[in-house]
Amino acid sequence: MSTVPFWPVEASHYAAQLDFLFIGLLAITGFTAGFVFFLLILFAARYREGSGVERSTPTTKTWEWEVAWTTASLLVFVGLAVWGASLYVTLYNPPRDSLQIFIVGKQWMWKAQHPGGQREINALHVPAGRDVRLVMASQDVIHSFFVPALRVKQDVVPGRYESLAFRADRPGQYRIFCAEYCGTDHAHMGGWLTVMEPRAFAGWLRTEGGHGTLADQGAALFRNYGCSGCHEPGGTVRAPPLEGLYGNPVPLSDGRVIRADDSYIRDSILLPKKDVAAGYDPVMPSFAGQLNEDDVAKLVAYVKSLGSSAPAGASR
Amino acid sequence: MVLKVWLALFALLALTTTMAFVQLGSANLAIALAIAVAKAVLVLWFFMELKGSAGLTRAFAAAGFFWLLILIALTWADYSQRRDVRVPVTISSPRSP
Amino acid sequence: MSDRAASTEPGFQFADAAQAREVSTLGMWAFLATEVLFFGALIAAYFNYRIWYGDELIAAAGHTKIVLGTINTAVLLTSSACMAMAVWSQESKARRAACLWLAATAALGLLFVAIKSYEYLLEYREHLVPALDFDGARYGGATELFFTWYFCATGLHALHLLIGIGFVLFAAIAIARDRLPDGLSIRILGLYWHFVDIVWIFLFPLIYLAGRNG
Amino acid sequence: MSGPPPRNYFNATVGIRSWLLTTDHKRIALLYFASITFFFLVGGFAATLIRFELVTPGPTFASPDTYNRLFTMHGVIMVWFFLIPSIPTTMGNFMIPLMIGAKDLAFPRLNLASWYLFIAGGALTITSLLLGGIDTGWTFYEPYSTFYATGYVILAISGIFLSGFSSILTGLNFIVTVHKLRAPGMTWYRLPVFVWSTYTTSVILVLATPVLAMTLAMLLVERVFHVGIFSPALGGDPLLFQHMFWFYSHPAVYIMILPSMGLISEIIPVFSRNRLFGYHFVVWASIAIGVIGFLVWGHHMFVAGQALFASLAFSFLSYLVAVPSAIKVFNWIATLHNGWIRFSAPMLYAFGFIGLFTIGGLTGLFLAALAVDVHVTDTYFVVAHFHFIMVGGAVMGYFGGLHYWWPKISGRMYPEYWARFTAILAFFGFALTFTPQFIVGYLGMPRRYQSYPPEFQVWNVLSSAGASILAVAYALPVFYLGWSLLKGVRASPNPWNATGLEWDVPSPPPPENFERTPDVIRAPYQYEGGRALPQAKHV
Repeated sequence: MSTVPFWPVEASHYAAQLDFLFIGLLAITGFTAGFVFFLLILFAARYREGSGVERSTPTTKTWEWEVAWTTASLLVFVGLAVWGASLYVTLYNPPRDSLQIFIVGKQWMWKAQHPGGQREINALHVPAGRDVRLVMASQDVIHSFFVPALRVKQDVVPGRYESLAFRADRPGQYRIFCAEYCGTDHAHMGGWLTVMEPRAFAGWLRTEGGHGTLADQGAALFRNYGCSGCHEPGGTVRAPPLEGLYGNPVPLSDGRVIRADDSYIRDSILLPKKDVAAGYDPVMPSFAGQLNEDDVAKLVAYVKSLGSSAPAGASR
Repeated sequence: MVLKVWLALFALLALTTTMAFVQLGSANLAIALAIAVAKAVLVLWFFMELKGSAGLTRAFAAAGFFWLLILIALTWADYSQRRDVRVPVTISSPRSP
Repeated sequence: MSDRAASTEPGFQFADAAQAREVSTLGMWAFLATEVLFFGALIAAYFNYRIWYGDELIAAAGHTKIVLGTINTAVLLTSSACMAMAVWSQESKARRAACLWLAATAALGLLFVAIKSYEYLLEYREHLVPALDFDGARYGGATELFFTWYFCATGLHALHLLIGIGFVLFAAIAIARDRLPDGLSIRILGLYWHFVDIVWIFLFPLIYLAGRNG
Repeated sequence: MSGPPPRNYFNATVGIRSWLLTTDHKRIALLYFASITFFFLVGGFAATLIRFELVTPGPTFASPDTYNRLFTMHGVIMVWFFLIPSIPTTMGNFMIPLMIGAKDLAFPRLNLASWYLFIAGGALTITSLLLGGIDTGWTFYEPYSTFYATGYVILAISGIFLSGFSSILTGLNFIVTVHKLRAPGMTWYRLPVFVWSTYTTSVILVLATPVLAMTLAMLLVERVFHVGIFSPALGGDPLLFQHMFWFYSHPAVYIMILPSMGLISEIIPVFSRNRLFGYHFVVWASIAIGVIGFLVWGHHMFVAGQALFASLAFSFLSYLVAVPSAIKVFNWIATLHNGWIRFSAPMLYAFGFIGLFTIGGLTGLFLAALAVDVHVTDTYFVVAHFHFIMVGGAVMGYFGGLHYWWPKISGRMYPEYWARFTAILAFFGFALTFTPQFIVGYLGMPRRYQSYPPEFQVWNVLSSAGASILAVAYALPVFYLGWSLLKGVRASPNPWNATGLEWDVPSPPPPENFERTPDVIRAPYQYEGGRALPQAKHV
């Protein structure tokens, strides 16, 4: 850190693409600004009051000039808009098989939960060269997960899941910031993103994975919150079976058919009366307020672990 | 003239209330709003005398509604196309001020 | 209190009375444009939540009293007609008629507020008032959201109505004592009153009619 | 020039009552001028404290909470109590009637009411500042400002609510005045560009401020009753607050910059003795900025979780709104061609404006590109961008206009060399303050950070050094303009030999402005070979 940083470090291929766009913008705007300043100084010097330069009569019809510089700036701007948007869209549809990590933003800390059950506070370990999808929720105010080295940022609005996809290519340690003002220690709500070689990452997972996978913790919650009372075969109340639910289409009582992704499962836990499965009456109580964000994530992982193939009967 | 407009407004009120009880799904809102716009135009045109006013006054009257449409249209562009999920927050916000 | 030569009593900057009338009308219309956007922001919020919570909002609106709402709309439309008559009779120098029509307008306005407060009382008994004792378990989040919006919108509208009634009564008394010089201020007051009626014309379907086709 | 001073709006009547109950647009302009100067100094003082705190990575003298209250107060006071009212209420109030040949504004009493609302709003906000300030940021984002923020948020919000109504009344006054009270012969295309841009600003004021009023009212309801239409606990959407807030706040930044653009279009023709290049294009560019300015607010919410479709639409529209600004800059430059340029203080401020505003506008193109915005939003890159436009543009324009019309307002000439020195000092002080912020912004330093990683310290120290120079450059005018009130050379009616109607009346002008309503015969800025052709026919 002895040298003064002038340009942010590039930790991913996306960062390099973005820097290329930034330099393109810099070149275009630099040229325009340079041209404007050059003319300003030239005219100021040439036509200053004392100079004897011959002044031709000012033109009254100016619309050729106007049309010229209007269309020129319009075309350049449209080009820049398309270029910026095309890069932005790649952020929006992450590949399906990306590693999913649940991040919970709470006033002045980031809590991360890996599928294997590993937990981290204000830190995040990810494998290099692999697509990662952060599914983020906030428990109080709006925060924003920001990694300058990856050039990505996503606000985390309470009441909703926000997802952020990236692929870190260069192993190393990069800073994490909270970019949306969230109160007194907004400046201290950050940490380090450690990008590791896949082998080293697997080793780290083993050393950290003390308390069982997310799915196992979900299974424990599934029982002691009484979900198994209805949802397991032979339950007291008729409730839709959860085996083979994840990823498959679910017919709903009002005729719609939606795919059971993790948002649907989270929806059904917290807002059961919203999308009731066809053929069942809406008797399930809502767990909003009893379960916090981490428990819901575990239950979602557990339901996913029940397999998305044909219903396998007994759960693991 | 005022009496005729008043009767027209009452007719529209009766129409919109009866139409509300007809099950037409999403069309109900559209019809109700169309009738509301009709009633508003009646009031604007006759009671507020836009009928006899200069073009400038009509422009002032239209400006407010047009800018409201900008706000509604562009927020619609966001809300109708938002894909991800919205659920009540897991822990309800604390009641402290 | 003006601090200039004798020729500068209020309204000196106008060339003639016609210009003064045009300027006041334009000024009122510009103010009404701000009011359109003031209430419009709430109506835009309603549309956005209607996109998200379509059926829940309809279910929530089911709790509103459509009978009282329809009567109230009729009352307000009639009061608008009375105001139009008042402006017309004041223009044609029928002073007594104008005074009576203004009194009728104010009476109908007060009737509207009375019905509205009775409606609030009913909703209070059903525990539908969010800040006081909203029965969250029975109604759920979206209903509380709808009723928060409902009380903000109708409360603000009622406030505007009360201000309007105040001015109408003041104008009626002024005409009765023959202190009102010309019909200008009655016409301006009429514009404001009709605007408050238009706001209710748009609030009525969003609040009451939405609840019927859930 | 000895003998008793001629009768003017200063000495027509004397005494506090004549000032506090005045309906003369010139006196109300001075009342506003005094109040916004006070707010400018308070906001500026908060800014110097912020820059002083950021000299070291860790806490320098302020705790995180104090720092949060400092930048909130800097934002709130500068936006609502200086930048938005600054040019329309002072130079607009004073000059619009003079430039269109009217005796006064359409609603003089409403104008005074607007000032009292402004003072009431200011008093409420200053009280909330004295009682400890608020730590929500000037944007009052939803869940934090209603459920988690400590401090007198309700007081501050009510203050801004009142100042919003004050700007509605001012805007309303200007619109009706420009429509109805123009002197005979003053057609729309003979209106000076400053009247056009203040007119467009008033249209934005009138159409955008009500939405802010409603948004703040909903915030108040939510903070008082703990239940509101934005609260996530009820399933409400904090982004709805951002939508309605930015629907006002982006047009608000055009409220801040458009009058300054009008001033630059006034100053450049006068000091280059040349016709304004493409008058019609400059006028329609102002109107285009005013209208398209209402369609772009979504670019503040690209990373907030807005729908992809909406973000694409807002990004494209944001690029469209940059085109009229580009047209204006090109036209100003073209006006210099074939002119006789004098480098007096207003012209130096105008050059400073063109330089800094061009950089500010062009960096806006970076922020409108979706992918770049994801990286740089909420960092110091954004802070540098909007300061380049608001401080580099609006404030430089404000000082330029102030010096340009100072002889007309005060009847005295300002000391020329002091003013030129200040203009140059302000330009370089500004550049040193905010250029490093672009660099540290792209490096990823988030905004509103009281303590930052040590590697960013170099740039922050440079920025703080620049800030101290800027503070001096803003303090100097207070002294030498004050001095000029007492000892300045008495100003002639037309010291710059300009063409506007306002230069046909003595300076300072009499209370009723014109003895006889002027008869306008020609468009503004008519300079033939350097000689000014006045707009109105002289009897």
